[in-house]
This record gives sequence, structure tokens and C-alpha cells, in this order.
Amino acid sequence: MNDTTETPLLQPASSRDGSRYWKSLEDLAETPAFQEWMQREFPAGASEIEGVNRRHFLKIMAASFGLAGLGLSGCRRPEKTILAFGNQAEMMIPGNPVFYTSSQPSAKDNIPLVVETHQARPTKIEGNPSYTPYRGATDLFAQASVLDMYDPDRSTHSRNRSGRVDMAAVRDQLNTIRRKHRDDRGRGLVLLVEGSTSPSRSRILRKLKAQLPEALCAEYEPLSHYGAETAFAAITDTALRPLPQFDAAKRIVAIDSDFLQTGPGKLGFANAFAKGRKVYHAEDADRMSRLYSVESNLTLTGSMADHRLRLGSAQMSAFASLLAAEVLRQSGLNAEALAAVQALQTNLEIDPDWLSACAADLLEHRGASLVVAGDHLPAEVHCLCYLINAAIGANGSTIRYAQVEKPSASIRDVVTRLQSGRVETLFILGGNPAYDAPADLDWSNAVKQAGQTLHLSYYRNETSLQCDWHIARSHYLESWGDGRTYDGTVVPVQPMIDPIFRTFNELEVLARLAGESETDPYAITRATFDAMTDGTDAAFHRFLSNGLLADSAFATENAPLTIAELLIQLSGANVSSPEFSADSLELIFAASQNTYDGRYANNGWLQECPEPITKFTWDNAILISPRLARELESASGVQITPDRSMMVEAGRLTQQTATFQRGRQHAPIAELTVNGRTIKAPVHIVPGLANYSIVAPLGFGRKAAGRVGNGVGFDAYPLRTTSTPYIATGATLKLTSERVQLANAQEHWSMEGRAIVREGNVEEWKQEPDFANNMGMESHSPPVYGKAQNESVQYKVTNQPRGGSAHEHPRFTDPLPNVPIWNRPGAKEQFRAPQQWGMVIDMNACTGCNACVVACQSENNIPIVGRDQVMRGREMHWIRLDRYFTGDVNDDNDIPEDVQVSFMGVACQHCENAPCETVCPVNATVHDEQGLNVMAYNRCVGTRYCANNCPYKVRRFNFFDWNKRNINEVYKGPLGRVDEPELGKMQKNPNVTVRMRGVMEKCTYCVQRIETAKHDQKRIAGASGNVGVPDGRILTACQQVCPTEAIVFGDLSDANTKVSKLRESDRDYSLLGYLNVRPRTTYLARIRNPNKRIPRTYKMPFTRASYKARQPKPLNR
Amino acid sequence: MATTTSNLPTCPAQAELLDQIRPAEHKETPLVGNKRDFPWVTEKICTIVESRVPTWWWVAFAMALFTASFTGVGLVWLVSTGVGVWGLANPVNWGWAIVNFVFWIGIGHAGTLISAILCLLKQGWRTSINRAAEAMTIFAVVCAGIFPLFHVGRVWFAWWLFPIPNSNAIWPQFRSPLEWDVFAVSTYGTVSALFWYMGMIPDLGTLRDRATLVLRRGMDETLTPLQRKVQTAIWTLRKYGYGIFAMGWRNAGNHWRNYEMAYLLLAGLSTPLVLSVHTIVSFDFAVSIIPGWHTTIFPPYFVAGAIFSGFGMVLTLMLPLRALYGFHDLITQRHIDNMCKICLGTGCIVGYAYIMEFFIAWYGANPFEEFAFINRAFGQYAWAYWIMFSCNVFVPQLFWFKAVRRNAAMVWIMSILINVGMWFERFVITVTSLANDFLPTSWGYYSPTIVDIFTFFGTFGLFSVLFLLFLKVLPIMPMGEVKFVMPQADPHGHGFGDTAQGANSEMKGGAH
Amino acid sequence: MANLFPKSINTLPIKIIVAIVFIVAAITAGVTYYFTPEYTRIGYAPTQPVAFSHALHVDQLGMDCRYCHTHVDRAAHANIPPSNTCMSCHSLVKVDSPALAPVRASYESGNPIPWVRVHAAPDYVYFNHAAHVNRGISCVECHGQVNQMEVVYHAKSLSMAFCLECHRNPEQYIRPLEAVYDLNWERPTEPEAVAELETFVHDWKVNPPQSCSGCHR
Amino acid sequence: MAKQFGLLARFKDTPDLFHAAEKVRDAGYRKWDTFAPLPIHGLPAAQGLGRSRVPVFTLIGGFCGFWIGLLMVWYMNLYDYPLLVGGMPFFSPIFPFPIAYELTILLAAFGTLIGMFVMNTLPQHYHPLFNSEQFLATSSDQFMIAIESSDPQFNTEATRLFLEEIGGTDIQVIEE
Repeated sequence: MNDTTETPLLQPASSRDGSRYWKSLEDLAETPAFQEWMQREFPAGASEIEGVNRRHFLKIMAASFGLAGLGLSGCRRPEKTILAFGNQAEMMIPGNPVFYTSSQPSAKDNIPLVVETHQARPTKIEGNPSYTPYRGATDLFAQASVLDMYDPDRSTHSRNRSGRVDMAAVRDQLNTIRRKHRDDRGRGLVLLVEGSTSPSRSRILRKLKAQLPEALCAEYEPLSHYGAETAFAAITDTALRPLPQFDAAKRIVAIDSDFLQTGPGKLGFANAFAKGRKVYHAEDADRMSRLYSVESNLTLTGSMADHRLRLGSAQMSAFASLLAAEVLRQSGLNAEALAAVQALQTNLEIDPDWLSACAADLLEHRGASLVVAGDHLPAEVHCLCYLINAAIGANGSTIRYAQVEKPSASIRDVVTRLQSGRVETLFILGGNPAYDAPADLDWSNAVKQAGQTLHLSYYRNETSLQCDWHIARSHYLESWGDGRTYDGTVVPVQPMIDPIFRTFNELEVLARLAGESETDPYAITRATFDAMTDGTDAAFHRFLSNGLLADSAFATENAPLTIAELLIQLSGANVSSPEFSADSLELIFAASQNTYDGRYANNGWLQECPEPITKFTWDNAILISPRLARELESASGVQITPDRSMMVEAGRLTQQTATFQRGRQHAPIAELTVNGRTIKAPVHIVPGLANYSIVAPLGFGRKAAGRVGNGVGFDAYPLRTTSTPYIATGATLKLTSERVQLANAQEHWSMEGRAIVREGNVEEWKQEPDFANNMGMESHSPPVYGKAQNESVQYKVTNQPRGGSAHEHPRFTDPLPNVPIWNRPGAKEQFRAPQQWGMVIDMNACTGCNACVVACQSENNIPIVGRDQVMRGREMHWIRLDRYFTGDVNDDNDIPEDVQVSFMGVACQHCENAPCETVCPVNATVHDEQGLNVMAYNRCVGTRYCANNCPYKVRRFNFFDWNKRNINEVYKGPLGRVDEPELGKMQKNPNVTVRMRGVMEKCTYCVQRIETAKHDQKRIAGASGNVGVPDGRILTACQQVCPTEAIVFGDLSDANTKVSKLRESDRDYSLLGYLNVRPRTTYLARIRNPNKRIPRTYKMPFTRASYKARQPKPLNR
Repeated sequence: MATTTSNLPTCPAQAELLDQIRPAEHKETPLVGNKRDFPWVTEKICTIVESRVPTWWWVAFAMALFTASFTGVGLVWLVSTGVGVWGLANPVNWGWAIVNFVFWIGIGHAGTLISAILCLLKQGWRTSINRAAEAMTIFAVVCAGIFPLFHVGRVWFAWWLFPIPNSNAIWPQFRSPLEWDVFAVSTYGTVSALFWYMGMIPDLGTLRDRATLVLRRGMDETLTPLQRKVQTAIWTLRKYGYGIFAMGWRNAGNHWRNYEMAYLLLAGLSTPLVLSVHTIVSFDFAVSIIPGWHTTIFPPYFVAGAIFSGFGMVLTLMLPLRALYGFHDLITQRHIDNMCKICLGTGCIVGYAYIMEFFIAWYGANPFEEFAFINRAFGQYAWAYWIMFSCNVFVPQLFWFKAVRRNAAMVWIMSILINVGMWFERFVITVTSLANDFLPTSWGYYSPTIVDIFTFFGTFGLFSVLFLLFLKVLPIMPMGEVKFVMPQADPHGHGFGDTAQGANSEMKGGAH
Repeated sequence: MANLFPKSINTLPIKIIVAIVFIVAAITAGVTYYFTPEYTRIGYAPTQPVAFSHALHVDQLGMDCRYCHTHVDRAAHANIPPSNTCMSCHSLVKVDSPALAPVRASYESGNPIPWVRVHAAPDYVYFNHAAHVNRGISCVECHGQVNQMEVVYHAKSLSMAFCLECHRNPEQYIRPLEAVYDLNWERPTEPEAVAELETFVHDWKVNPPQSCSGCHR
Repeated sequence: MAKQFGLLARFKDTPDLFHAAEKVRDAGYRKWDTFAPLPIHGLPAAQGLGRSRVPVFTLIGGFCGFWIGLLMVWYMNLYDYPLLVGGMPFFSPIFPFPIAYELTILLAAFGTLIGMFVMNTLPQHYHPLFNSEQFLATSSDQFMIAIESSDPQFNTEATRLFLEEIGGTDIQVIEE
């Protein structure tokens, strides 16, 4: 994929001409590629494309200085043109974005979207708030998918063995295939499709099967989520999809289930779960839900858990049987079931008190408790889970079941058919089996058995390279289609733009194969829609404008299975628990937070987004537990953990988990062997892992992903077989003496007993409601408000009381002194303080999903810097997610095995007394009248003093021209290639300046959104004083995307806004408040809700215990 | 030996008594050794400028120029490519550049101190070293100024730091210590240059007059015509070059009167200036809120450190110079002793500050502060801390011993160690405080790149280039002031030795 | 007896000082002329592909600004009209005028007319037309008497200093909303009328920003 | 023949010059000066010169510097463009102090230098005395007194005798 000649837009005629930068419009318009693109994108005429130009950070000052001596009037007054429409398109107002609904297709859960477009360029993806379960949230993958559309490595042309082919040739080929197989009823045809929820696709596929009944149509997703559905399908012959209702659940047990972060439906689950965690006042503390998590890997769900039990994934069947037995025993309802479950002999030993306390807790909240199991677990776990849910009254109250289609043939069937040698045509639609097929299928050899292979794919990836034909596929933002959310609600896939390149929609390809007369994807989608509804235009328009079809969710049943059916299924199930040791490990294949299953490997935003638990960017590693690390160390003599430094010896620092040398992690490489296959990969210690479970994140080590994703990390797919898709036992790990540097974005893992993330237990919170403000330095040195200490938030943010200052300090209630009209006698009384923006982040709701990080990157034109620069510590994220582990202080392990995890999103805190502002010598960062800490890039000279003086370290400096230079050639300066793909530029938000090198940048509270809302309000206000923006009109990008609504933004000067109400919460505190910087972003302390009856429960959260342990002992007077 | 010229009426008995009094021998070591006379001083100093350039000078100059080119290359790369070519990153956004800036500014301080404060304190021994020390100040400020100027991300906009009216109608922000720095450092550079220049005016007059005399007398007859032409051209150049800058100085009594007053005033102005400059430099750190920076002890601590490092540098430069040019009679052991003692004293102040910081960190009961200091001494940069501590606190203790002070080689080595230690002091303050501050998630490690190292290395070359040019082109000692502290300068004949008088008359005879 | 320098040299320092004063003044003037928007921009009147006369259309024919610049009160940008706006009249009026040939060509082909940009704010400046024209700031305050221009030229400097002047003294520029598009409206001078304009500032809560976020994002 | 500037006499050493100067002073000459390669302690008084006026220039410079500093900051950060910076006052006498302080010293230093030049009527690159080869040696080790012919008491012969009387040797007539 390094063949850049394929992407004409990458090759502007004058790409090495520096002057192009500030005269870009003409030069850009000159390039044939651009003109061609223009013709295609705006058939009715060119737009007023000043938006494109605006995105440049204009360096006209610098440029004209350089040319001052030449006396060219063209430099002094560079001539630019404005290209207005020839014929104005309807609804398109130059400069105003247009929003369209759509959805991001995925295998089981289309995420409903609203896409912001500027002059028909999609620039930002947001969730569709009309779909209430997800309430407008998206995950990080959906946020980042807009970048894929403008990926210069995307496939722009179809090609066959002889080279590029045009669209007509592809269509001819499709017709040829169809004609050929019409005669043999499809016997020689195999279709391998990726997972999809599209009703249109399944309609076309049904037609295709009807036409070619002997064709094999199989579906393959490397990370399918069919665990529960197939388990129940074996009983009832229809697949049942469990739909848990977390908002109704007060007690939740998650059996190796990461329902908050991985798997379909997570957005709705996270939102519902967070509702049970949002208690703002101590008197409501008991309303909080409690989450037990039993897991091997340390997932985000486990991080949110109040009780977390570490257990191997292969032991989950045993655990489920023990829990089922205990629940049934205590409930005493169904002796038959109890006997059947107890008959399942298990050798797993779990503290019986733990089990009984947990079971009792569930039963005490009968009807409001819930057990969920991970989709990757075997069928018996799901059956046992159903049994428990039945016993605790969950079925019908906190969980429902929807009937869904059964999974079709699998990739194994395809390989069998291929090996039989009868396959003339193998047509792969999407997916990348050459990279991610199970290793035991030997896909690469099997493919060779086919007569002809075709691959419809967005990228020319590993599979494309194996196939005779590669058919370029359109991005979903260029495509018509439809889909369903996890609960079955039908949502549209609507194009924002005509396909930029000569690419195909999957629906068209399938329709041509099926011999449909209608091959236009729009018409296909419409026909499918019409079949589901009354088929009126009005209904379809409503569908598109709402972005969903109301009441189209799957019908649900409360208890579709009987206990008897389950017991039959369970009888004889194997629930034995394997014995693990350092010589016999359990290997878990996990979805990557960066690339999912590898499909997002070429997405720079995702690659650079630090994985929430390990904080790796651009890398993956085998994750091992601290105990395993110590055992491997002593067995092999290779050092994994670093030497104890003097500070550690002195008890001033916690022992590091990883060997950092000069700020870079040097990880040892190990040989991982399982199922007779071996790979080499770096190892990394994660506290909190089950002792002998090791985790291999999938989706790395791509060879044909593109320039971003090639060769990043190691590929774990070669270890993965059809029989061990998620959990493989008997793995061994052998350390080598080699080491490799990993790009870890967070060196230190411990909070060091500092009162940063403040946490309390429900019980102590009830006793000390304002504990969050009685921690840290603030407990004895609070911010200096003087006599105004007890005034309201509104008073403090507008009047800026300064304690005992001898000087007159500016107040937001006063007009600026140089505006005479407002300083006249009597005028000040009429003056109204501008709205004062502030933000509250609820750490009880934040799951650490990273969506805010990518949303911010997308909204604010934040560049990526590449692996090397991340290792140097120069990542540019405006919001970062700090992750702290805290071990039990009584645990004398160097690296704790059992940890509690705390996440804290830190962006610019917009301090009222901002320390960054006072040190800027050029007034480049000052406060505005709305309390924002603003950063004028065009005034910044780049002293970086502000970044030094920021106690939160949230300022980011443009050390190089990230937006201009190829990230691999930044050190070459002007000699390096100018890497500014025209495609990538189209993603940029025209309302945010693209920063050049040498300037500082940071979170602005999405000032472009604030200003847009204010301007709109001014337009509405006209000749009136109604200039206040109503609460909720402005959503910052991070707030908008947050699945759990953990981020709330609004006007603090109005006591009735949501954010002001949250500021009243008992849990509200300022990070490093003692500095008297008075941040406008405050945090709601985290509350944990442990069960007092659980053995070795914790009296206070580990963070708090370690804070107390590190507090200086008071002197006895 | 007459003791008084006053005609106070005294009774005979008293006079008799007075006659019997034999004042004790004047024990103070003379500031100019070997009872030299005025012409010797003039010759000694002017000959350096007027004679042929020695080979070692050319060698040294070539080496210095080569070294200085490292800075040039480093800066070109920096400006063309971005600040990223340095090792800076979050959280350490200031690295070697600022360390070097403070280091060089500190070096400069000894020069002003010698010329100004010692002048005010009427320390006669300063005269022979003050010109070179002032030159050192100016060149150090030049080297220092490079760093804050070029460390900014967009150096072509650095003029925004100056209050220049512009069509954006925006001004600098005067609450920023960096803005104070702009004023302090530019004032410091300017005033030092003025002071230096003014002190040089009489000496430039001397060089001018000597050149004029040589030209009037004609070139040596033994030379070939071509050589004579070349010689004439050189001397003419000197005559006009020095003549223009001498501004018509005539050594008149009235000139000397105003000059002395102006000199005293400039010394008086330079003294608070030099104290304020390092105070303001220390504000760059002290005004911030970063633990380890946010310290009220910084101003005196920085000033003491600056004097300490400055005298270290004076010794490093002067000792080889003394050997090369044979200045043993001008830079005497007494000078070296005094400078060693100043180093000892300021070294102790600095050491006290180091210890006091720890005490305050503990006593202040702020865990962030406490950690910052413990981390300095035992954390990831402990090596730098202990280099600093040994060089700055332990090494100068050797100056208690006279034997050490009298061993020039030893003093020279120690002076270099002091410079190393003081560079590390700035490194420790700047880097360790930033690398581990409030939030452990934002901790990091800073290491310089090759560009950092070469750019700094090159400034020594730049300094040497400037200093060598100074040695060659300008009078390296203020002749008037040296003469002023010689016994012959006394208008009442005190301290006239026979030799001095004799030499003086010899000179008279020889001159004509 | 040759002196070191001729006698005349003693007057040289004064001459040098005078010369320096002149040189500095010249440099200041040069920089001001060459680099500041006051001079780089004002008077810029490029030749447009179509010799459109605002004087004819607005002053003589009485067309409203918004007839062509349709989105000025709804969007940040005041759009340049598409060719079909021109053609809505010129398909009936002056149908065959050779001056309008580029417009007709554009209308037929859909290709844009390459109008030369006169008013260009730098990319880092975000000016919102709608927020100004809806709050009593007329086109004329920034664009000058466009209604009298045969050829559009840059009438005001549009420098940051220019913006700030109005943001600091809004009462001197605000006008009744109905007069915003009346470019010939004359600011009253009688005290009562001035006082009324000033009440607009107070009643409409006009508090124009002076800090960065007002214009830079 | 050019106009006469005055008479130049040479003296042996510092004390000679000092005593001769006292005598010239006592003789009532006004337009005359001593020349020595070094500043001589007490010589100005011996010449009848008062205290130097350079400090006046210094004071004016320093005064201007201080107020320019304060007013500049007041104008820029409060009056013309008040921006909210870290919750700090727009203006207080505290934060501009370093600026005012540095400008005080800067302008005072310039004042001093200018004062020295003005009081010495420098630069004066041409001076009749430079015509004398003998005079040029003053910058090395010679001591001289010159009495100008524009002095009311000046009389070429009488003054020459007077100079000889007070110990002057090698007496020369200096021409303009």
C-alpha cells in the first residue's frame, strides 16, 4: 500500500512549493486531481471553498517578511479568489455546517449518528441523541471513523492481477460471475461476508440464496459476540439475545464481562449503568448500585467494580456453577435445579463466604439484581447465568431476551468447501481473513484452491493482495444503507458525500450478484424500508431526519426458556477448572482498544490514543500479572521489573511496574507458545490481572494496513485457532534477553498517596459528606476566598473574591475599564456579567472509555505525532485520561496484585487565577469575560513557560509542524517532505485554527461551539437583551460523546443550570485546589460501594487508605 | 619618610615626639609587583595590542571559531525545523536552553561585581582584572542572550516581547517574569557595555596617541618599502579606529574629574543592577507555582550563586592569561587569594541555601514541596544533584587552605569544577522540578539531544572568539586605573621609591 | 603639524544624531506603510472578472444588500451570490450584454466565476457577519460606502486595532436595526438621538468582547 | 600663521603637577587645564574645579526611566488594553516594579554617559593640543599644563615665564 501513485490527491502539482501554503487556493485549484474531485463532489458547481483555505494556519506575516525586500505587490496583497456556486445548492449556507443522520455499520450494533458536514465534507461524527438508549454517545471507533474516510492509504481504484480497472470493468466482472454461476445454481460460488445488521443486505442475500441455492454464504467476524445467542440457540432453535437493563439493577455481577467497553450495546449499557452510580448527596448514597466483577483481564468494567475477583477466564464455568448453586441454595425455590447444578462437579475453590455474601446480596435485591456473562465464554456459563437470573428475579425485570437470526455458516465451512476443490469463485465482501482467520484453518493455502478470488474492501489489505480482484469499497459516510442497533431499532446509513473515489457499495455488489434489476443502493435501502413501513415518502423522510425508525426494536421476551430446558442442556456440562501455573498459562485474546480487531490499524487517532489500562500507544504487549512476572524473573534470570530505586527504598515512591530508562519503557521480549505455535512479543506487567492469565491484544502487527498501521505491535492471530478463539490454555512464556522500546504515554502508575482522585466508601461518605474537601492540602489550606468563603458558587465565579488582597482585582460583574459607555454613571447597574462557563466531571460515572480523547481530537484538529514523538512525551491530546492503580496498603508486595483503578480525565481546568496566564510575556493566553482561559495561537511566540507553570500539565506544544510535515521526517525540517494530503485536510474542522509549529495549544472548552451558540443567540436576540445562551445548548465535544454523561458543561453564574447543580454536590472538589488557582473544571469524588459482608472487604478505597498512610503523622503536643 | 604635609601648629615637644615615631612598615602587598613604573604599565598593555599576533592566538582563534560554528549550525537547524530538535517535551518544557541562559548570565555577574561593587568598596586590587572581567560579562551576556531568544517556538516573532506599537493594538504582558527578563537582561547588557566602553575611553586615547606618534616618527628604516607600506596602513587604521572611539579624550584634569564621577555613578548603578538581574532571573522560577521553583530564597541564592560561578570563571580565564602574557606583576597572588576567598564565601552561601531549601520543604509541611526536594537528592536526577553539591559545596572548602590558594594549577582545576557545579545547579533546579511535579501521571524524564549539547558547547567557542578578539584589539587593563593604584600616583609624593623615580627619568630620556 | 582629525569633524556628532533621527523616522514610516493593514489593504481595488457596479445596483436601483448576500444575517460568512442569483434578473434584463458573458457561462456550465477577494481576514480570525448585522452594526462600518462603489475597494483597514476601536466604543457605531442595510443612513448628532443610540448598547446588553476568544479559536 | 591656542608646559611627576596646578589656580587663570595619564587624587580641587555636574544627568535619566516604566505598564496593561490575566489586577505598583527599576538604571546609565560627554564637551575629535607631539605623550606617562590664550590674563611672554617659574619645562606654543 505504499504505492502512492494510486492516490492522485496526494500529489498536488506543486507540493514542494513553499508558497503554496499561503496561496493555496489557486494552487490547490490548479491541480488536476483537485479539479477532478471538484467536478465529482459538486456536480452542480463548485462551492465557496474558502472553508478549505481557512483551515491553513496562515503564515502571511512570516512569508511577507521573507519577501519584503522584493517589493512585489503580489506578496503585499496576495490575490485570492472567491469561488461562489454557479448554481446554489439548496440548504447549503456557506460557513454553516449541515447535520445529517446516519449510523456506523458494525456486526451487531449500528451506532446511530449525526454527522457534521461543512460544504458536504463530513468533519465530525456525533451520536444521534434521538436514540435515547445511547443518548447521543458514540465510542472512540465511531469518532475516529471519519478519519478513515480521508485516509490517503484508502483504496481508490479497483484492480485485478493486471492492474487498475475502472468501474465498468468491475460491473462486467460481477455480471460474468453471476452468469457463470446461474447455471450451476451457485455450486462453485462461496461468499464470505463480514457481520452486518443491515436489513437490506440480508434481504439481498436471501434473494441471492434463492437464486443460487447451492452457493455457500458464510459470515466471519474475528471478534464475534455470539456466545449467549448460540448457547440459547442450541436449546430453542432461535438465537436469543440477552438485553440487560443496567439502570434497573442495583446489584450486578459481571462474569468476565466487559459490558462497559467491549461488545455491542456497550453505549447503552454504560449509560444505563452510570445512572445507578450518579448520586450527588450523601443522603442518597444508598441508591447507588453495586458491581461485582469476576474477571481475568483487567477491563474497564473491572475498574468500575466495587468488588473484583481475579479468576482465569477458563475457570468461569466453574465459578458460574458455584454461584448458581449458592444462589439456588439460598433462594430455596428450585430444589431440582439446585441438585442439577450441584451435580456439576467442580474443583474450583472460591472463598465460600465471598460466594454466599454475593449471592445473598443478589437475592436481597430480587428483581433489581442482574448477572451478565462475557460473550466469549462457553455455552454452559450463559445457561447458568440464565438460571441465576431466573432465581434472582432478573428475567423480565433487569434483563430481557430478543429473538434474533441465527448465525449462518462459518469460515470453517468456507475452508472445508475450498479444500474440497469445488470452489470456482470465492467472493470475500469486507473483512480481512488473510490476517485474522484462525491459524489452524491455514487460510492462505485454502484460498489458493479457489478458481478465482475477489475481495471487496475499503483498504487494499492482506486479503486483497491474495485475491485476483480487489474491488474498492466506499466508506459508510459515502454510502446508502441501513442497519439496526443492538436492540433492533432500524437506523439509516446515509451518505454525506458522493464517493470521493471510484468505489463500490456492498449492496450494489450483492445486488448485481443476485441479478437484481435495481442495483442502486439508495433504491435498495428505500425498498427495504418501504417493506417495513407504509412506504410513504414522509415516513422515509422522518426516518432520515430522526435517524431511526421508531418502535422497530426487536420484540423481547421476559423468560423465553424454561428451567427444565436449561437443565437438560446443562447436564453433563464440563465445569472443571484447569489448574494454572507459570508453566501452564491461560492466554486470552482480547480486542484492542486501539484497532479493535485490526480493522482500525491505519487510523492514527486510534493508534495514538493511549490504551486506558496499559497506556500504550502505537504498541501492544503481552500483559502478565505481577506474580507471574516475579516467577518468570526468578526462573529465567531476565529482569522484568526494574531495580528498586533509592526513592522506592526510602518509601517515597512506589515501585514501577515497567523498566523505564530515560523516560522510555524497555520491555523484555518473550516467546509465547500455545497450541504448538510460537510468537515473540514484549511483555508488560498489569497489576490486577489474574495470576496466571496472560492477555494478547489482537489487531496489531498488520503488514498491509497502510503507512500508519504497518508493523505496529505484534500479531497474536497466529496463535488463535477455531477451538481456542478467546481463551487458550497451556500457554508458556519464555523470556529472552532482547528488549524493545514501547511508547507508553504514562510512566508512573501510582498516585503516591496524593489526594488527586478522591474516593470514599458509601458508608463513610454518609458519615462525612464533604470528605472530598477535607483531603489533601485543602483540608488546612483552602483557596483564599476570605470573607466570601461561604458564598455561593455563582457569587464566587462572578465576583472573584480575593481574600485579603490589597489590590483591586477585576471582576466579571464589572465592565472593562476602557469601555466608556459601560463605565458611565448608572451604566454599571445595567451591566450583566457574561455567562461563566464551567465543567464538572463525575468520576463515579467515568468508565475510562477514551471516547472523549478521540472526540476532542476530531473536533479540535489535533494532530498525531507518531510513535517516536510519543516516546519523547510530545503527544498532543488536549484531554488525557489519567489512570491510577492503587494497591491495598497492607499488601507488602512491591507491585500489588490486586488493585483498584481510578480514572481521571484531565483537560485544561480553566483556572480563574490561571498560573499560565501570568507568566506569558505576550498576552497570548489570557482570560476572557466568560471565564475561559483562552489561547491565541496567532499571538503565541512559544516560550512554553505556561506549560511549565501549569500544575495540571495539560498544555501541548507544537514542537514541529505536525500538520505539515510527514511524521517520520519532522527532524529533516525544510528538507523533509511536505506531508499535507489534500484528503486529510478535508477532515479538519474549519472553525478551529490549525496550529503551526512553535505555538502552544490546549483545551478551549470547545470555544468554537460556545461562540457559535452565542452568535446564534445574538442573531435571535436582535434588538433585545436576551443574549444568554440557554443551558444545554452548548455541548463540548467530550461532553457530547461521553456515554455515561460524566462530563457536564454549562453556565456557573446561573444557579439553575445542570452544571451549577452538580457543583452543589457533596462530592464536588477541585483538583489541587489548595493552589488557589480556582479551576472552573471540578471533579465529583468517586464513591465505591463495597459489601461489608464480603471477606477482606475494604474499609476505605485503596486510594484513600494510601493517602492516609502517607499523611505526615501529627506531632503530639 | 614624610608623614604629613599639613601645617598644623604643633608644640616642639610634640614635634619631637612625633619625630621619634617610626611608623610600621607598610605590610600590604603592592598591587603592582616589582615596583614597576608608569611607562612599563603603558608598554606592557599597549604592546599586546600593537605587536604581531602570536601563533597561539591564531590557533586558539581558529579552534574557537570552529567550536562556535556548532552553535550556528544548531540554531539554523532549530529555527528551520522546530524546537523539537531539542530534547524538550512535556512535562519538561525548559531544558538546557534555560539552564545555559542562567549559567551564562551568572558567569557575567562576576565581571560587573569586580568593576562596580569592588570599585564602590574601594578595592584597589580590582583594577588589573576589571576590564577583562567586564569583557567577560558582556560576552557572557551575548552567549546567554542567545538561549532565551532562540528557545521560543517562533523566534521571528520574538519582537513581540518588546513594547512596540503595532496594528494588532496588543502589548506585552508585564506580569510575566520573562517580560521582566527582557528588560533586565537587555538593560544589563547595555549598561555593562556602556560601563565597559566608558572605562576604555582613556585607554583608547592612549592607543590613538601612540599610533599617531609612531606615524609621525615614520616606520623603521630597515623594513622593505612594501613592509613599510603595510605597517603604515596598520598604524593608520589604529590611529583612526581608536581615535574615533576615543572621542577626542585628552587626559585633561577636567575630563578626569567628570570621568571619575561618571565612573563612580555607573559603578553605583551597576551594583543594584547586577543584584536585580539575577534576582529577576530567579523570578523566572520563584514566581511560578511549581514545587522546587516556588521559593522565596531564590533571589539571594541566585545572586550568590552567580557571583560564585562568575569568580570561578574569572579564575578559569585569568590564570592561563596570566601565565601566557606574564602578568604576574599585575595579577598577583593577592588577587588570586581574594578571588578564592570570595568563592569560598559564596560557595558557603550557596551550600547554606541548599540545606535551607530542605529545611523549608520539611518545615512547610507541603507534601508536594517535600517530595520535590527529596526527589532531587535521591530521585532519577540524583546524580546531577550530587555533582552540583560536591562541586559547589565541598570543593570550595579547600580554599580554606593557603597552600591550595597558592597552587595555581589546583585553583584552576577547582575553578572549572565550580563552573561545572553551577551549571548543574541550574540543571537541577530547572529540570528536576519540572520532571516530577504535582500529578504523577505527568511525570517524565528529560534528556538532551545532540543539538542541545552542540549548541551549548558552541557558545564556549563564541565566548572564546569574542574574548580572543578582545585580547587582541582592546586594552585588556585600564591603564589609568592601574597607574592610579601605583605609589607614584600619590600627588603628595608618598610611596615614591627611588627606583620608580629613576625609571621615570630614564623614560623621559628615552622617550625623546 | 597634522592633527588627528580635521577640525570640521567636531560638528559630525550632531550631524550623525540628526541623520539617525531621520533614518529611524524613515524606517518607521516604511514599516508602517509596507506592513500595516492601514496601507497594505486600504485602497485595494482589484479588477473583477465581471465589472459589477454596486453603485448601479444599490444606489440607483435600490437593491437591498441581502438580495445577493443572502446569508449575511444567518451565517458567519456573507456569501458571494451564486450565478443563478444574477441570472434571476439578467435572464430578463440585459440578456445579451457582453459584460455579462462570464455570468451566463457560469450559470450554464456550473463553473464558478473567479471573483477576486477584496476583504480577507486571516485564517485565524473568525468574524461572524450575522452577529454584527443583527445587533445594529451596519455593513458600512467595515466595508465603507459599498453602495457608491463602481469597483469594490478596501475601505477600512480591518486590522485588529480597527476591530478593537469599535468593540471599545460600540455606541459610536451602533444603529437601529432597520438602518443596518441603509448604507446612506447618517448618524444623528443631536443629543437626544445620540442618547437613544447609547441606550441601545445598554438595553441590548451589547458588551463586545475584547479578549482573544471573541475572534480567535 | 594660525591663531595661537595657548602654551603647554611639561612637569616632572605627579606632585610637581599637583603643586603647579595649585599655583596656576592661585594666579587666577581661568582657561587652563592639567593633563596626566591617570586621575590624580585631589587634583580637581587643586585646579579650583568644583564637584562634577554629571550626577544631575544621572538623576534626570533615572527619574525619566522610573516614570516611563510605570506609565508604560499602566498605559499598556490598564488604560489601552486591559486583559484579564490570572485574576491579577490590571495595574498595581508591584508587578511593574522590575520594569520601572530596570528602566531607571538603563536611562540613568545613559544619562551618566551623556553627562560625561556633555560636561567634557566630547566628542571633540579635533583639538589644537593634538598638534603637539609632546602633548601626545601625556596619555602614557607625561604631566602637562596648558593655559589657553583666550584666558583674560594670558600674555604669551608673561605666562611662559609663569609656567617656567612653577616648574614647567619644554614650554611650547600651541597653535589652533
